[in-house]
Amino acid sequence: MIEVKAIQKSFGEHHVLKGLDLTVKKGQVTVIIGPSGSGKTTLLRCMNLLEIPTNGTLRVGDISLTFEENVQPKPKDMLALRRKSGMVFQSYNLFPHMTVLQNIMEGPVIVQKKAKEEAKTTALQLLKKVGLADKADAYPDQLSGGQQQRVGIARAMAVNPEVLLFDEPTSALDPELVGEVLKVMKELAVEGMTMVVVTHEMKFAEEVADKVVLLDQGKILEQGEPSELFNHPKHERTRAFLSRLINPI
Amino acid sequence: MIEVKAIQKSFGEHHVLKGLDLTVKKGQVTVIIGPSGSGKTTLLRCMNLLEIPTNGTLRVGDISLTFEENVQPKPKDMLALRRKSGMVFQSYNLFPHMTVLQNIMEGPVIVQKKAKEEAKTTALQLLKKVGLADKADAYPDQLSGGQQQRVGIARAMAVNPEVLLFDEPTSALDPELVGEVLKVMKELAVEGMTMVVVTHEMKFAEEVADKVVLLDQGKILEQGEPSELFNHPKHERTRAFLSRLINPI
Amino acid sequence: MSDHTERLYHIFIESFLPLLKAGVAFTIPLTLVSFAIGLVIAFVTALVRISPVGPLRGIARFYVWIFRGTPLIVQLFIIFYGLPSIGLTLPPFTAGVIGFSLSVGAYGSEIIRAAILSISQGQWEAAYSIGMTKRQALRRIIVPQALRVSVPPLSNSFISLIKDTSLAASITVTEMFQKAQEITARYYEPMLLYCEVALIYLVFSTVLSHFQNRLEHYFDSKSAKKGSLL
Amino acid sequence: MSDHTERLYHIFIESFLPLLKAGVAFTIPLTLVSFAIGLVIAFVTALVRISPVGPLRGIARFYVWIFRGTPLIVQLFIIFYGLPSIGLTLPPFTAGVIGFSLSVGAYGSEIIRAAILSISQGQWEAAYSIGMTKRQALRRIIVPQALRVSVPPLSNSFISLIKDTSLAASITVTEMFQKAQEITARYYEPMLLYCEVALIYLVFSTVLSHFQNRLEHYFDSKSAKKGSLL
Amino acid sequence: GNNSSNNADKNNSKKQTLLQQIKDRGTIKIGTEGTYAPFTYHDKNGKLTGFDVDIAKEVAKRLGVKADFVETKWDGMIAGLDAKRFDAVFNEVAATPERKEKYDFSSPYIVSKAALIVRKDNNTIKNFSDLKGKKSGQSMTSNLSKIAKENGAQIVSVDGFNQAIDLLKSGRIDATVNDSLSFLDLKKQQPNIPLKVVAEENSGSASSAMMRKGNKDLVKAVNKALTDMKKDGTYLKISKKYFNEDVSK
Ligand SMILES: Nc1ncnc2c1ncn2[C@@H]1O[C@H](COP(=O)(O)OP(=O)(O)OP(=O)(O)O)[C@@H](O)[C@H]1O
Ligand SMILES: Nc1ncnc2c1ncn2[C@@H]1O[C@H](COP(=O)(O)OP(=O)(O)OP(=O)(O)O)[C@@H](O)[C@H]1O
Ligand SMILES: [Mg+2]
Ligand SMILES: [Mg+2]
Repeated sequence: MIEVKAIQKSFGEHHVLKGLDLTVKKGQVTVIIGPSGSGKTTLLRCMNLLEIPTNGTLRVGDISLTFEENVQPKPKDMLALRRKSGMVFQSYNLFPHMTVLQNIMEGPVIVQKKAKEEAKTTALQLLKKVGLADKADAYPDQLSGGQQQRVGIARAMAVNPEVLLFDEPTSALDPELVGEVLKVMKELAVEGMTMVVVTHEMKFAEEVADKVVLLDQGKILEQGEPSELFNHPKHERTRAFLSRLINPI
Repeated sequence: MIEVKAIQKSFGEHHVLKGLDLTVKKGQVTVIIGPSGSGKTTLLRCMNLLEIPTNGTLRVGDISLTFEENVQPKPKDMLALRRKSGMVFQSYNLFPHMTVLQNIMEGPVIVQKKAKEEAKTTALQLLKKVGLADKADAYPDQLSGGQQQRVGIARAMAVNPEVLLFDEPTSALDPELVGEVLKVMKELAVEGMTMVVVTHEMKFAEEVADKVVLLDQGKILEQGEPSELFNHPKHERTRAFLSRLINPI
Repeated sequence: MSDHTERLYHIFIESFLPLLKAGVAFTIPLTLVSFAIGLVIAFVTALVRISPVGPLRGIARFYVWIFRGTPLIVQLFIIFYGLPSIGLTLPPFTAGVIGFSLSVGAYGSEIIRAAILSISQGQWEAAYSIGMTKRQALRRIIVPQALRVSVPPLSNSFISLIKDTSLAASITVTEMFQKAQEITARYYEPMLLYCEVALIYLVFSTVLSHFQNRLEHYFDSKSAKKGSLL
Repeated sequence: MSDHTERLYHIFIESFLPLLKAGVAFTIPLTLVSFAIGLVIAFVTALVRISPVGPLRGIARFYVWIFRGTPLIVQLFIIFYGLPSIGLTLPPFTAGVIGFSLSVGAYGSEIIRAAILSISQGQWEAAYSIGMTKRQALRRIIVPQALRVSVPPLSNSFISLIKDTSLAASITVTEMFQKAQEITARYYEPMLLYCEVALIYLVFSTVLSHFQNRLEHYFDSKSAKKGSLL
Repeated sequence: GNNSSNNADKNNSKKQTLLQQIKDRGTIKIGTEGTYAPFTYHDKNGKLTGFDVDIAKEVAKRLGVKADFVETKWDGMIAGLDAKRFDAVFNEVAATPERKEKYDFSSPYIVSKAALIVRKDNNTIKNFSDLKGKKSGQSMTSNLSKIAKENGAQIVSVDGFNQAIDLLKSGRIDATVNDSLSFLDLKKQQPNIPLKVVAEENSGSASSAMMRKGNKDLVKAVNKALTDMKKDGTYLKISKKYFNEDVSK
């Protein structure tokens, strides 16, 4: 589904991703963990071309692009690649001037030029799926964080992406609202959605992930099945990071 | 140290705190937990008079104030009561136009009219205590969230409050940065600081709290020692809440 | 003294209708048309200034620099008296509309540019992430939000414009202020006429500010209500 | 034609110094002094308008309403020619400063008020939580941040003011624009003189905008640098 | 320094006539536009000069005082007279019946001819009667517009002489009925200007000094000064200086 090959990304002098290879298989859930600043967000954004990699090759579905330093890829190619994936943001980023329903219909209607009626039907189905059928006409600011994030997921799914990317989708949420979002994500996984998730919810990783990837300083330090990685980490740094996460004080 | 008696608080029609009694003893750490919207923040803000209770009596140290509906307490009394406590905010709320050192010196110099030199010495000691001696001249935006929150704690302590109030001090932080803040808070507790902490960090509550209070719908549902409350909750709702927190999916 | 008062009273009454007429026939249309066109110019200029096309951006910057930096009356003068020398003779009202629109466009573009830049990066990213092009993101997501932000400063400009249209007198548009001066020239009572005309301006701006409030409420009703901030 | 060009050239050169002199002697001091005082008025008015004292707030609102709603020239007229009738005869420059300051105060108060309201509630709470009074919170925490926010819109006002000072001609101050008209009356070359004076205004506003940028950078250097937003 | 004497003015206004006040303070304050050549304008060195200015100076001399000129725009000139900021206005003001309701006027000190000015290439307008249906630029503040109106012209309202000339040059109007003396001065400045006078009318207007009502002695004194200077040839000298002819009739 996704193939990241030798991807590098620099911000000016700052070398953030230092040549990364990653394969995400269709229908699988990949969880990315790692210390703050290790490049998790940058990697995810590169997959959706919100950041343009400095070097390397990226394939999503049947579209592939190769990046070179100082060469701006064609907007058309970027758009095509980006449309293969959907993104769910840490801070939801819903459109505040639109109702929940309008938020979800925006992609199908404006980008995919679907008929309004059709888009509405799909949108309502998605809303039902994330448990918010009754909130179609609310504005984002009238919703709790957990509800907003579920709308965010529905919006991302509305354009039928082949893969969904999540950047710490629950970290801005009240602890009790985390559950409702993770539940929706788990259901998507069960239904066979391909997903890449940056998260620190270890329970979710353990139960749902097919693969856990530990990023450190712009490189993949270790990857594997969750049970393996959590219980038998190969690197000392993996162990240290995990223990800090599980036992903060 | 703090005595909250029959405190009520309404926002317009919305009755948020419905007659609360709470006693916080000197040198003790009280942790408040409860579902979102149950009134935890409101209770804490009432203790610091950022919200004025609608009814009831509040005593902090040797100052006591009684509130009545539609009677605005005297600003002087409010100020005196407020100065007994310090507040640490979820979103840090550092002053962005001042350096770390200036943030901490602001209270002593402007409010308490201390000499600048004296205030500076104390501020530097506090910075050392929270492990940020080298960041004195940085601006808040140049710090990580965990560092900002530690500055927030130092700022609150700089005015020598008799009690420190924390409103979810770590919930805006990256999971890995939570530890550094909790560590500072634990040290304060060990040194005998009186603290009231709204948090969902169960590990912290278990290890550090003298008392855990569970708020639900503007009332205290249950309170007691952490081991007792966590392991033998009296109410079904306490149990449900705790399990949702510990096992989100 | 009572004679004098009576004279003033008569002049006031006699001039009220002509003034109001001039206001309704010239001041208001000039203001509304110029502001509407000016907004479009402001908008396009703002977009050009945040676009990646270097030369266009340079032109837009130059335009804003010139039109903010020089007096409006000079701009009107050049448009009305200067352009005929290159063969372009515009009617007074048209020349006025062009001058005022360009001025509103220059000041307004700064306001709109700031408003667009104030919309969080996250909104752009969300728009891109559902596959929008830059143009779609601007049109559907960024601009509608930016407009809300720019209502108060733009209405400051608007209220200024109502009064600035009096400069049109120098290009032979007999708007309200010019009318007041004509009447003054007959009776030699400038203070009275000025106060009278000020009163009418005050009514105009009050009515128009009222629409501003309505507009703000309209936008606000389309999203969250903010709590009191103090 | 070449004769004509030469004539224009001569007039241009000859009038440059007198224009510049009038600019430096009247336009610039009038602008700077009025703006400085206007800022103070704007500031106080903004504070009153967000204060809980009802009657004062009403007065402030009334003031803003009147001074935004009526033409500046009428305000100047009343101050200079109207006040003598109640025994207050002000010198021209003083009257000008008062009129312009009050106008800047009215528009500016709206800007500053919006800026103060834009500072997050959390900053007030943090200030209160370390024991500050409302006054201390305003002075030390809120206002310094609000000032930064209001630099761009205030500088819009400032640039407008430079040119608005030409209205002072009606109250016997021979500022730059009036000087240009004097020279025009001698040579009958309005277009040339207007362009010349526009050029000088342009230089003034460019120099003064430069200070605005410096000011913004100064404020920005006191806190975080924001990344590019597009 | 046009205000240094205001206090004296106020203190004495009850007891003394204006003429006495003027004599006491030693200056007569005169309002004038300073932008209307050759009547009131600035010479090469920036000094205020012109026919009206010289007449006013001579009048002052004969009153035994100094002339203190205050320059302002036309509207300010009138308001200034009302506000007692000036004692008299010398600015080519015609004593119309409406104005006489409010002000006192001296006897006329200049009679100007009305000139019909058109572009050089215009051969259709040869006489005032040819104005019928043509666009004529007229200042509403002058009574020359009456002549144009009476001859059936379509009036375009202008600010003053200069603007009328601009409009004429740029072909926006067909003609202007204006002061023949102003046109002479214009011709002197711009000998090549493509405009010509096709007709003159002797019934041109007379201009007088304008003063506040109720100061009979001042009007009398001014009139006497005017009569005297006509008698002793001073007037003719001034008249010749600016117009090379006697403009008193
Ligand atoms: N737009 C940018 N310009 C410059 N540097 C950037 C930019 N975005 C990210 N960086 C830098 O790249 C590094 C990696 O950032 P990234 O956000 O990918 O980390 P992360 O692993 O997601 O961290 P976190 O857990 O805090 O979200 C950081 O040092 C960050 O400062
Ligand atoms: N200023 C206010 N005006 C009106 N309602 C308010 C205000 N502040 C809080 N509330 C309401 O009071 C209730 C309790 O809010 P509070 O913030 O105290 O809850 P909380 O327990 O801190 O929740 P959370 O865990 O989400 O922080 C909520 O229903 C909230 O909407
Ligand atoms: Mg990240
Ligand atoms: Mg809370």
